[in-house]
Amino acid sequence: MMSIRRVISKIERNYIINNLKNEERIDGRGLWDYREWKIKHNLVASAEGSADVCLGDTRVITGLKYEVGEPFPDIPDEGVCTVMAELLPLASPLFERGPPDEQSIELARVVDRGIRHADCIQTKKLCIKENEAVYILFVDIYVINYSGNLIDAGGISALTTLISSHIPEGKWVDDHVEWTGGYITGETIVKELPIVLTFGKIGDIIFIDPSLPEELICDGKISISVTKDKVTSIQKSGAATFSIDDIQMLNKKAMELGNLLRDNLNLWQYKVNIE
Amino acid sequence: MMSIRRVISKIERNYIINNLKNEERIDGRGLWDYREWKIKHNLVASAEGSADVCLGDTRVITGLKYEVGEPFPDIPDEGVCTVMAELLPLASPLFERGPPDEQSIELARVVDRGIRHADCIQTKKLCIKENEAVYILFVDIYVINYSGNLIDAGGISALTTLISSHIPEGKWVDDHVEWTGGYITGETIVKELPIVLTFGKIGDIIFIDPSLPEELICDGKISISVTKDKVTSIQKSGAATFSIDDIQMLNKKAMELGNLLRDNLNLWQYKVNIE
Amino acid sequence: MMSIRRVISKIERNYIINNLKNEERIDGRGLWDYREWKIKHNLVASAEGSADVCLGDTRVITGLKYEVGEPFPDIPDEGVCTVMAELLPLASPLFERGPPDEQSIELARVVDRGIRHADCIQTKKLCIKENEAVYILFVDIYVINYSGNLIDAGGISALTTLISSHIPEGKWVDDHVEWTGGYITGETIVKELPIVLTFGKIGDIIFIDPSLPEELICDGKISISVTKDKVTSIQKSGAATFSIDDIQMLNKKAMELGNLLRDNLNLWQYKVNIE
Amino acid sequence: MTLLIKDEYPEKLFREDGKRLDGRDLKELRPIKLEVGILNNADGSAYLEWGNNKIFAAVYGPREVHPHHLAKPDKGILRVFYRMATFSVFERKRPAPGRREKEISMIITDCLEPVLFLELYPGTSFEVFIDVIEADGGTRCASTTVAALALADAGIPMKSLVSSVAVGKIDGKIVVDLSGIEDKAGEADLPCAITWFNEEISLLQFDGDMDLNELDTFLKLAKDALKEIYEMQLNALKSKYITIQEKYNGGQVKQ
Amino acid sequence: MTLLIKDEYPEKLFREDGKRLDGRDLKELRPIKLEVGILNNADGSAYLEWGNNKIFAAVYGPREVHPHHLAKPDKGILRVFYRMATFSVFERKRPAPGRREKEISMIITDCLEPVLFLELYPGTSFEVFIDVIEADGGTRCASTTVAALALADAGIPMKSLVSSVAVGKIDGKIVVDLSGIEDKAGEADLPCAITWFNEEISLLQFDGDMDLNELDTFLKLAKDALKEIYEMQLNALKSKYITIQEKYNGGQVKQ
Amino acid sequence: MTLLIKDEYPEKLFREDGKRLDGRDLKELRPIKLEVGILNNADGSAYLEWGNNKIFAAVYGPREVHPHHLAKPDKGILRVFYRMATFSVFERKRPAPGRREKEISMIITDCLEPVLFLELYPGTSFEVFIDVIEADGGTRCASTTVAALALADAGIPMKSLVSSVAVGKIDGKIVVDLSGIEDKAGEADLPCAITWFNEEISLLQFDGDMDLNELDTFLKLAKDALKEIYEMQLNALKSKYITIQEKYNGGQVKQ
Repeated sequence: MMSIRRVISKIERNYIINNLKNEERIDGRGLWDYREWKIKHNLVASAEGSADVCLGDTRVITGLKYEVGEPFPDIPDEGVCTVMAELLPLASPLFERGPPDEQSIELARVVDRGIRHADCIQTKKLCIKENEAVYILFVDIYVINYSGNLIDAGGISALTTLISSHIPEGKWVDDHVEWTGGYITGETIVKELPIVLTFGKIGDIIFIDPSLPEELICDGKISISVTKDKVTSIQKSGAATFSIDDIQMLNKKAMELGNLLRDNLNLWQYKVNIE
Repeated sequence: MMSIRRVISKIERNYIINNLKNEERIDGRGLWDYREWKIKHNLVASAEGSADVCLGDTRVITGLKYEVGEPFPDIPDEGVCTVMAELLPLASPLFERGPPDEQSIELARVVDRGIRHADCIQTKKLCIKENEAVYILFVDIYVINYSGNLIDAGGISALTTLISSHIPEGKWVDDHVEWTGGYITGETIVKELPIVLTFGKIGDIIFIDPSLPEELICDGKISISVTKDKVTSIQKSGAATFSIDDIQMLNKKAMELGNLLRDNLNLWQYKVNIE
Repeated sequence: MMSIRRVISKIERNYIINNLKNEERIDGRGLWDYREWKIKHNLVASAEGSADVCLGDTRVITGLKYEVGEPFPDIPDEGVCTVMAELLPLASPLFERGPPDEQSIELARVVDRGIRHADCIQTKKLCIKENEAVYILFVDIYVINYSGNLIDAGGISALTTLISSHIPEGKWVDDHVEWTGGYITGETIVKELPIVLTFGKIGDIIFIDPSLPEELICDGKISISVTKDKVTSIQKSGAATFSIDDIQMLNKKAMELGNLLRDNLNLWQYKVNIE
Repeated sequence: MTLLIKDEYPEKLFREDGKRLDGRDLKELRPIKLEVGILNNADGSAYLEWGNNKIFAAVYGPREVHPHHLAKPDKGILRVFYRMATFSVFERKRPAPGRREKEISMIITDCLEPVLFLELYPGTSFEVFIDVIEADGGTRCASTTVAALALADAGIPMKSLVSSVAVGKIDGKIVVDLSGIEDKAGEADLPCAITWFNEEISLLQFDGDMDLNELDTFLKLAKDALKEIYEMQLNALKSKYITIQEKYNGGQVKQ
Repeated sequence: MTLLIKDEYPEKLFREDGKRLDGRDLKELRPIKLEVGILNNADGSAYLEWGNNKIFAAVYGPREVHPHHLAKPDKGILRVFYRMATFSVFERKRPAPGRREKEISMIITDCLEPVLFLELYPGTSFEVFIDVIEADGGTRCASTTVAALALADAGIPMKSLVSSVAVGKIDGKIVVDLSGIEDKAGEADLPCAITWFNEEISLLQFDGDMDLNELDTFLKLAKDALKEIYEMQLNALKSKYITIQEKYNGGQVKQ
Repeated sequence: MTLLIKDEYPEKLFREDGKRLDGRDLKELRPIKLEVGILNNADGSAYLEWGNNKIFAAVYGPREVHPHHLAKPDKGILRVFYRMATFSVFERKRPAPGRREKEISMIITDCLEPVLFLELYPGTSFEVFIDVIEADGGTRCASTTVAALALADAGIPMKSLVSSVAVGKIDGKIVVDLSGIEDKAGEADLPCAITWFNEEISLLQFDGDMDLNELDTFLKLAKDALKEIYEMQLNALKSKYITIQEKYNGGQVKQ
């Protein structure tokens, strides 16, 4: 285990940077390579959808719960999906107990926005009866082990959870909801598969999927969510700045690598069939 | 006043332990003797039931309030009773201001469970109209002076409060509650009288009703709630361990001493008669 | 800028006190003079009433929002008006972030009570339908720059906000509120114009409208709300004591100076006309 | 025992014989019972019953300040924590302390501070905990009165005691010591407190609608009532010392 | 996959063949899977599946105490933080830790502390984080069992392991290791834990309605089940060391 | 004065003459008014009106860090607290700061930090308080712009100013500086900020649905608008110094 308690030493820092200058990473990856992905789905029986996602040593478990509630008045025929994230203190000595801090808020928001603006969730399919009853989905992300790049792991985790979801189907009878015995599954709920990709910047060098030591010394990051042919969300964080050329290059890179990752992970394999 | 601000000194500690080895207590009691009980009932006119209970220098005031609310869907014909406890900073320099800490949560929970599982409160009598309206009782315990063994004092205090209770009687008319002008009293609400008895353990010695200095040095405690012939609740706390033989002995002891205390205190005398 | 970070020095303190003994203030005012008032109204388009009030360097911005809700059961035909105050950390190095502290609670309460007990707000005009729907007004006071005497500035600010208010008019149709397209304005809502006046006491000397250095060294304050011929609220704060004669004198002074200020400020000019 | 089911107020606050609903005359105080030294963990304590008000007060100090940053290098600080039990009022109060409790705590702090010599205790705090078990009008006055006794019981040097009472107007008449019902159904309420060392007012609040003459009358009436309360406080302190004295003699029997 | 839409309980908890609903005999444990050392940031960690319970435990320590004032000059402190994921139960749990989670944290602390030598670590803390990903009856026992493994994995000196299980009564029969449904629909539940160094009970809770004989039977049954669990814990620790050993040999290949 | 009773959006965001609803051309900014040095307690301050946005910013620092444990031994820290008044939006905002406010605070912190020399101020903090009195689309950009001015007004060494604006797409057309209505009813929104010392992007957020070419156009448009804003910021700073200069000369009249 690499100690993440001490401040990364100057020597280590220089080692990382020198490697990057040669377009190499300390774990042997190239600048545009992800660490290994491992995905398990539907592992939590009490959730209506779940995923256990590892990206290298980063591990995130996500579950979905639902409630039936009244729709917002301005979108009377659409359900709602909210994303919450918690950085469990179990996952790293860097995480503290207590109410959600900036880092967990950022994780939840970036994942949420990646999903929300990408025509990913068919919110109209989450309507039971206009003006009366819609599904409210809670996608809750728990970080189990922290080893850098929570956002990309969280994004895949949330998406897998939604794809694996299976929510009891309700219909509106008289003035209340009755259960049909059937299920609404991820196949119905999810349309687009937006991928969020995070790039780190150290000095002038930009690279994908920062590992923990890279993340601890990087000047800033940028997360870009992409569908097949569109960028749906961008979020810069940290004290780095990016030239406009860099941003254009990264948008292109995100699209390219996003399509590659979408193909490789083949997330639709995690949908659940209920007879 | 015994100073409870300083850590109990080694000398004092040894004095307590040496006495216990001779089956004596520093206040002259035997191992299985309670301190003196003093009970006043129905002292708070703004409460629908109240008790002021002293156990030695420990003093606890409890009051009952009620609301009318909807029943839980899975028990549509039963009312609800909740227990809250607050360790007032006025009661001891050991108590701090702020939200309920572990000790007050434990006090409330142990008293609550003692009552809940003993067929003590006739929750069906707290139903005004099935599915529509039930009484919600709040039994709120305030510690006024802390001198050890809050749980047993809290238990008797809660029980006396319930016995002394007098709640306006409602009936269901059309679609709302109307007051009949009568009262539902403790006689109707309370059936069994469960007694909670707390034993301390210091080294190998076990004794009932720890006084403050005993409580401060004891390795652990065990609280046992009993009705006439049944054990209804057990809670071990603190870092002591108990042999299975000890536990069997204590269950028996609790039953025996519980019956004795129930007879001596004669709590039914505190019921309220309203014409 | 006078530094309010350091404790006011002995020398400065003596300077202030010696001036006061000669019935003079360090800023050249007499004992019973206010600093200059500047008032802007209706500056916030998102609010249904607003005011930007300066009293010397003290600056307070207040806005009004409304909701429609159910009336309290004991006043089924009256609306509700609540006052909140926040001392923004931007306004002074003396203000800390976090939940409302004692000073902001006091500001809100004193302003609120000044309004509430003076027949100022015509709460019956805030009723849309008895037992069903009333307006709930939120008068929220933000301190933008703190230079002493927030209460008087807050009072004028709240009053100007109410006078400038314009709330969509609702009527009860069948079982819900419909908007008529008209507005209820301050002219309808506000009747009396209560003025709150705050006096500081340093040693034996009493004076109106403490500036910041005076407020920081004063022993105590007294705030008196007055209508044309009545005292409607008094609040003493701080560790000063006042003789009964002082209080009688101050009540008279408040009435006198309150009438003067009411005339000078001519707050009705800030009402809003909507065709 | 009378139990109101709704928190309703009577239409009239005077009986046909001109007395108040609880049988009192205009200037008559409710029955007051004071005890000092009743809690043995505190450095000082007192208990009060005033009409149906039932209030405990305890004092701890001088002691270390928590949290530290509140400590002042040049003087001690006084902190008052006024709390009401959930069952002390008609509608169950929420357990967490509310704004009203914080405000009253501050007012009582301001009222008691003038009688203490805080400059003698730099870096420390005195904490006064006031717990209202039953509330029936005038709790802030009753709390101030009982807290002053608890401070005295703690042996803390004081310039004088503090006494407190409310005067008010009900059905157009000025009365002393409003009960809970009178407070809620009346027109005006003026709680005040006096620091006896200088005979000045150290707590003053008023909500109502009063002209200057009426307010003058209020203050005069208040002063008379405050004197009565002061006597009771002194008696409570004396009887404690008499009790102690008796106990002490009891220890030295038959010399 | 079965999904209950309402959180309903069956009327009978035994099948016609006398087995429990999940096919178990009266004294049969649910399947248990234990792994140690699965989280690489923690000083020690373990993962457990017990029936449908899925629980992670991680240990950090000895380390500095935050906040400082909790530190004790004469001994280390043990802090346990038991938390449930929002989706670990049928009705979504609110994200913030509730009273129940705090209570269970305290109970597990009391249960584990006897096996540690805290007096050797003055001024420091051991923190045990327990996160329940899925809950299915007996989470406090399962949590205790997995937390003890995480402590052992951290290499912290211990007097012995701790094992925990619940015994209960359902449909009038005494059974071992209540499942979630049995816990909710049954009559009584007695979670307990044993510290093996002295073979004494270090966690004991009970809610139900039991006479003395029945309780004795409970405790005897519990002891047998605890022995089974202890074996599994020892095996989990052994297989980790076997794995490490293999890895190490792997590093020294073909010498 | 127009008052919407519901927070409704128009169907079309362009007028028949091709102008935007508020009469602007595609690339036209709303009216912007900037003032510096308007709050005399702060070390630096600025006020902005941008369309209907009304925002105050104040800077305190370098000063001691509260709470202490946030201080860093090797550099100063920048803390930004973005808050909205309850009445700044159509539906009354709850008084306590929400998640959105915390998130925007963090984003502005990240955006401003690159222009500061924090390594020169170890152990201290700069605190920027941003209070939105009225919000009308683009508050994070407007807040960044006004906060940069407040930092400059405080005389804190900076590598350059920071300017910020949003570009977006409404009814299929790319426009500069979205108003509140355009933001809510439009298709895409890209707030960004530039640090002029290196002409790089220090704030970038985007939500929408855009192909790569469109995004390039966005960024180009943004850069032009940012230049305009930069000029206004420089003028605001100049006019303050002109004012000071005039005041100073005023003190030395007729030499």
